[in-house]
Amino acid sequence: MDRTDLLSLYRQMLLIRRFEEKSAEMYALAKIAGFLHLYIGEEAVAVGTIAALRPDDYVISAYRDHGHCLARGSDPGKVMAELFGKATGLCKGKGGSMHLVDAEKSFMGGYAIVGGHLPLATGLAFASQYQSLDRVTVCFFGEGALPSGQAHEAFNLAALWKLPVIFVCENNRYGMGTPVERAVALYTDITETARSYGIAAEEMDGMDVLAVRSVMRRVVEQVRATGTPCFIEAKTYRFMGHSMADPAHGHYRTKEEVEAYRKRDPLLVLKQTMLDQNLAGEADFKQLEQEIGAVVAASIKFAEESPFPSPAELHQDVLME
Amino acid sequence: MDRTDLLSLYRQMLLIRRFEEKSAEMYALAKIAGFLHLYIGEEAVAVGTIAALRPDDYVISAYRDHGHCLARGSDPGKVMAELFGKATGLCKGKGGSMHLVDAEKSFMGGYAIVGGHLPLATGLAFASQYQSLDRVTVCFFGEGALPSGQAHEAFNLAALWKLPVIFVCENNRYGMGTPVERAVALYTDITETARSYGIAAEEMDGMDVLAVRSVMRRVVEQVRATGTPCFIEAKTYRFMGHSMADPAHGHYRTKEEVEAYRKRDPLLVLKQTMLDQNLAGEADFKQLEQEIGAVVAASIKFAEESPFPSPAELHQDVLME
Amino acid sequence: MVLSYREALNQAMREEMRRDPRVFLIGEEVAYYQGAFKVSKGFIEEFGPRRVIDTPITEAGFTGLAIGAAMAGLRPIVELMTMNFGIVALDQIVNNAAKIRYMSGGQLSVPMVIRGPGSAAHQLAAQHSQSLEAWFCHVPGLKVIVPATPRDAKGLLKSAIRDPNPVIFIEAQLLYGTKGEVPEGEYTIPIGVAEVKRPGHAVTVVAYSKMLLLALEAAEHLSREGIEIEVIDPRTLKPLDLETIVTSVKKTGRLVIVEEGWRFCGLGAQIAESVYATAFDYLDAPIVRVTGADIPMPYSRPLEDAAIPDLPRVIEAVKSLC
Amino acid sequence: MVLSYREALNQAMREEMRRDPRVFLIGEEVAYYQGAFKVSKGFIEEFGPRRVIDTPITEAGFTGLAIGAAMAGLRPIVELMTMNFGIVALDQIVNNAAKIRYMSGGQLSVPMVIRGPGSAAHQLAAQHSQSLEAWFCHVPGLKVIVPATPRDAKGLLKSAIRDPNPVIFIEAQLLYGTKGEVPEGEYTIPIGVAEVKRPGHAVTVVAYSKMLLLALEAAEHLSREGIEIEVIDPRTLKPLDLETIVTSVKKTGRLVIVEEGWRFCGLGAQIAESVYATAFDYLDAPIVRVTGADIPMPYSRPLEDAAIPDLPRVIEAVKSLC
Ligand SMILES: Cc1ncc(C[n+]2csc(CCOP(=O)(O)OP(=O)(O)O)c2C)c(N)n1
Ligand SMILES: Cc1ncc(C[n+]2csc(CCOP(=O)(O)OP(=O)(O)O)c2C)c(N)n1
Ligand SMILES: [Mg+2]
Ligand SMILES: [Mg+2]
Repeated sequence: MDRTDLLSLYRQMLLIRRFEEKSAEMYALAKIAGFLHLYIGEEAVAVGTIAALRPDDYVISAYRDHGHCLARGSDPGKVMAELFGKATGLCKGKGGSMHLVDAEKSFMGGYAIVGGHLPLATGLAFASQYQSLDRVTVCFFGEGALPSGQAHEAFNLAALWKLPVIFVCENNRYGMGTPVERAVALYTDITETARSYGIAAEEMDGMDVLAVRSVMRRVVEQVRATGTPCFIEAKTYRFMGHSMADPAHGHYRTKEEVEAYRKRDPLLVLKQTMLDQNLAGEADFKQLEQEIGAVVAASIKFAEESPFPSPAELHQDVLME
Repeated sequence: MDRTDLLSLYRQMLLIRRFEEKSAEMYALAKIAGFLHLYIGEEAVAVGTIAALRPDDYVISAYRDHGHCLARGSDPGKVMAELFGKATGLCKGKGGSMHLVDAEKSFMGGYAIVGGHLPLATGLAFASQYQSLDRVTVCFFGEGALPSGQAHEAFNLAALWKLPVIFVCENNRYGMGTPVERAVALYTDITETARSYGIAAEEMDGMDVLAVRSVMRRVVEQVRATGTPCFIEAKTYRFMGHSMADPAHGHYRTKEEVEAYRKRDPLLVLKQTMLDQNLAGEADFKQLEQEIGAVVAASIKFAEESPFPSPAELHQDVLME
Repeated sequence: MVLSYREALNQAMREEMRRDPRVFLIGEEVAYYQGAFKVSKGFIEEFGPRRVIDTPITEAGFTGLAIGAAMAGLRPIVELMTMNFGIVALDQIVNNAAKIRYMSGGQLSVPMVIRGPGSAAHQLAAQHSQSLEAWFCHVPGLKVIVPATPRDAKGLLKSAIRDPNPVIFIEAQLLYGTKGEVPEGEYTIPIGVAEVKRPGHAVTVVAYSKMLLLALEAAEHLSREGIEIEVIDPRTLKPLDLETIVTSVKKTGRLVIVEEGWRFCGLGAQIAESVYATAFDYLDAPIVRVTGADIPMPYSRPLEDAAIPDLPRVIEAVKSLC
Repeated sequence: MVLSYREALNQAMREEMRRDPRVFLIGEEVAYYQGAFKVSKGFIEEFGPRRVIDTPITEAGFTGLAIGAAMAGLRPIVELMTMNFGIVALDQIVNNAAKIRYMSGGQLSVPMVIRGPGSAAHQLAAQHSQSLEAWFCHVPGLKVIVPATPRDAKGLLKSAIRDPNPVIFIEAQLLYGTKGEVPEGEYTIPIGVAEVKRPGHAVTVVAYSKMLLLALEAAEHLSREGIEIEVIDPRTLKPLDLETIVTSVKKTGRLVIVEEGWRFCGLGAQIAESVYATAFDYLDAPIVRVTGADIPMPYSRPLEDAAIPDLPRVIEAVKSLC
């Protein structure tokens, strides 16, 4: 294991964590509004998965998309500005938290209709196949999307046409307040869903970024080589409420459950590994905290100081000339 | 095996066969218009399945619904009048071939959006559960509906809430001109679809009415007793084109294939069994032909002589007062 | 008594569920979560999981299920977490709920209510801020109700639940917390009857749902300037009570229609066309529409504000006719 | 040369697929079956299965796939076997195709065409006979084209395929066999430009798709009685070429709009409202709409006939204004 490598993974997860904690604060201050869904607790899935990708591979996500966008390398300032609804935001303030897009980073967007972006993912993969490019597409979605019809239509097309798409189901055990066992009939093994389409499927520990990356490296290589789809269930957990409108614990789960999962906090897990293996010391983490603190502070400053879009923007970007 | 019993099954299948042959003629004469999808070749599925039901069990189907409606015991005259668009039709001429409904016979309709009636079926079953009735619901649909999102949402709900519904997938190997292997990713075992929801599933020979009935008796009993859903793949074949607009063989399948399946014509299969077992002789079948011929002729006469709906009907039945 | 819009809806459903055992509530998070917007607060406790049913995120599936249940004699209330999600259930709503009675020649019927919040809240962005009433109104076989006040919400929801037809009942997230006087005891408000919310003679303003509050606010402002507008709330969009609107227009000779949805092919186009066709000779000037902008809703607050009708624009529209 | 509407569409797609390797055709039965209505006849032979793609019956899935492919730089043509099936793909069309450009602040775009037959054919009954153009027109971010003649069909389909935006292109089953003169060689027709199909001065009649043929037939009849109507085909419904319509109305002072779809919140309401707002003072009488009946389409022929605008009704509408 390589110190620089692991520190870099930690750094990415830390960025997401601190960025989102700050966005929650900004939400409380009404600098950010609308729906804000935090990814806190699930960072290892985005970071580990995206670390296994090439820059030209496509990534697409649902509305809980800050983590994927930041892991893809988007500028935190532009992301924060987007949450602030500023003209300098990734999407000029038009998309907001649920609809981050960074085309330059091949981050093809966050989408807010549950299940609705899985067909888009098959289309991105289809395009790679059509263009004879060996790009893969990674599609993140929650386990709550699993029963949705659009997800199934996408699975069937991906399998039928052997499209190079990896479906990463972030099973954080809840869709809003509904536990997976009250939403998904065969919740004990959701990978069966994919297998019923003949799609190779496996699960992974979504709290361990190294485990995630190692599974994903293998899977990405395989999908890139064979051009056939794959389904991964990432077992994870969200530490915060569903959105800012939802109290952190909610009545649908116990404090004990949340606390138990917090012991497997992906940041803690990686830190412990590094400490155990003497790859880093507390000073390193302190320094990272400072560094990331500065990045996040700068993103806030950038967002704060940026102008709102001008009224003339209202009718721009509806249609292309 | 009981002669009367088998003759009755034969009679029902023969009724569907001759009724539909006659409707094809009437279509050629422009007495019937729109889409007309014949069930010829698949009669054993409807007749065998419905023979296993109680009169108060719900039956619901897609647009290829004449067989199910007639097997449910609807008056052939009213069915034919519906195809003619007459006021005396089952639905006063408003529904037509694809939308037969006979509420008195618990035949809850034919529906023409592929996949769209599977959720309705779960609702009928839900009502039985809610009302603490031990009715079961049988839902017929083609294998072409299997990949549709609405079908999957229905499977999940049925399994999750343990609804007394039997999904009978009539796998006639084609959805219009598309063979199942180009539509369903895991076409080699479509019952896997149901199993991925934890739904008990099995296949049956859909060309043998006795086999169908015996499977369905067991399944219906089980669903009635346990209240949990079931999925049955009926392996069958349509002898005619997809609809009257489609030539009988089409370019998508060979004459040889059709001929091979015709050797397993459900009418032939049952007839042969009866002949082999000396349960009936040629004279019996001749007599049935005459009887059914008269029934079908009477249905045509009734349809012919019935009036078209009056213009005042146009705005009736949109809303209930 | 004074109730919030949310409480009024809660009472309406509660009373009807007590009254009729065939009525049940189904939707995402309606049971244990008490409703995404807490409209069904206390229901799971009172009625239990048989009649208050949480669903997976499969709107087509559970809306279709509810339609099937209605065909079998039950009286479902489907809560869509927001009306936006009606799009994925639209096949069920349009092809089944709205048509089954007709296609069956009157043999079957589909008594049900599909309800939930429509229109924009604050900065929910393009996929969560739609006003889709014009779509629903276009479809024969549906009734469409858009109450603006707690009183109307309660009375109309009770009527909708008792109605033997499929009814689309569109609320608004930003209305849930608003308060108003609601009659004590049992009452219903008939579907298809508009109400003059404020009498006047200068200009008729038709506005519904959230936009009614805007129109009433505008009326206050204008009144201070001596302009007395007549504010009409259709309350039901389909069937539309054209008579009440036309009666007013015959008096005022001028009409402003305020709607939050997209302008092109929006509800206001139909209301205007109907009024023109019925009262052409009474109109002193063309009808003025104040509508949402014809764009996907932007997230950014100043842009969102610019995309939705506001007080200055309503006032300006009225004044342009005076 | 004289081509059928079907052949014109076939040529348009064929020429564009030859011209631009990014263009592909996807839909149910478009390849080996040659299209449910044979519009893509010969395509699989010429372009092969990579570019002519049969799909399972999953409109949401493959429409979404096409949108994703467009986001990645391809130029899909999605054939919906009939526009009715667009309902199950509506979430993709409205929430993704129409909004992705805006939501991404212009970073992504969705150049694609979604085409297929709309409106009633003969006795296809309620679920297969819908005219949904008003719905599509309501949605910002979409263009909507409804050609009535082979020439327009070819020229506009080529423009649609080249357009960098999502375009809904609505054909009609009963038009596929109709014939007309089509220019030799390469040509396109600009989106958003109406055409006066027959000049006149008595009454302006706006009609599109199948209804245009009806209007032209009515014009012949009326001409024999000395009434010369001006028939305008908007060809594109969104963006609507209001100017051409208003210019005509300013001349004739009278307008009839013929549309096959449901009346309430139909396209004609918007066209009428726009004309009233722009040319109120030029109108000598209220605009008359001839529309489909507000009912699910009945199967029975006489009922179906009664539900769709026909020659007598169009003639009567014109005469009511003379
Ligand atoms: C079609 C649709 N229905 C309902 C919603 C409302 N909604 C937003 S997120 C959510 C829960 C999704 O849970 P899951 O897929 O597990 O993702 P998670 O939030 O856990 O990341 C719901 C019901 C929606 N956005 N889209
Ligand atoms: C949503 C939808 N898409 C397309 C169609 C057109 N269509 C009607 S039947 C059919 C084939 C269905 O095949 P299958 O389900 O196998 O039933 P079968 O006709 O073989 O009985 C198609 C594509 C439709 N009716 N609904
Ligand atoms: Mg989840
Ligand atoms: Mg089939």
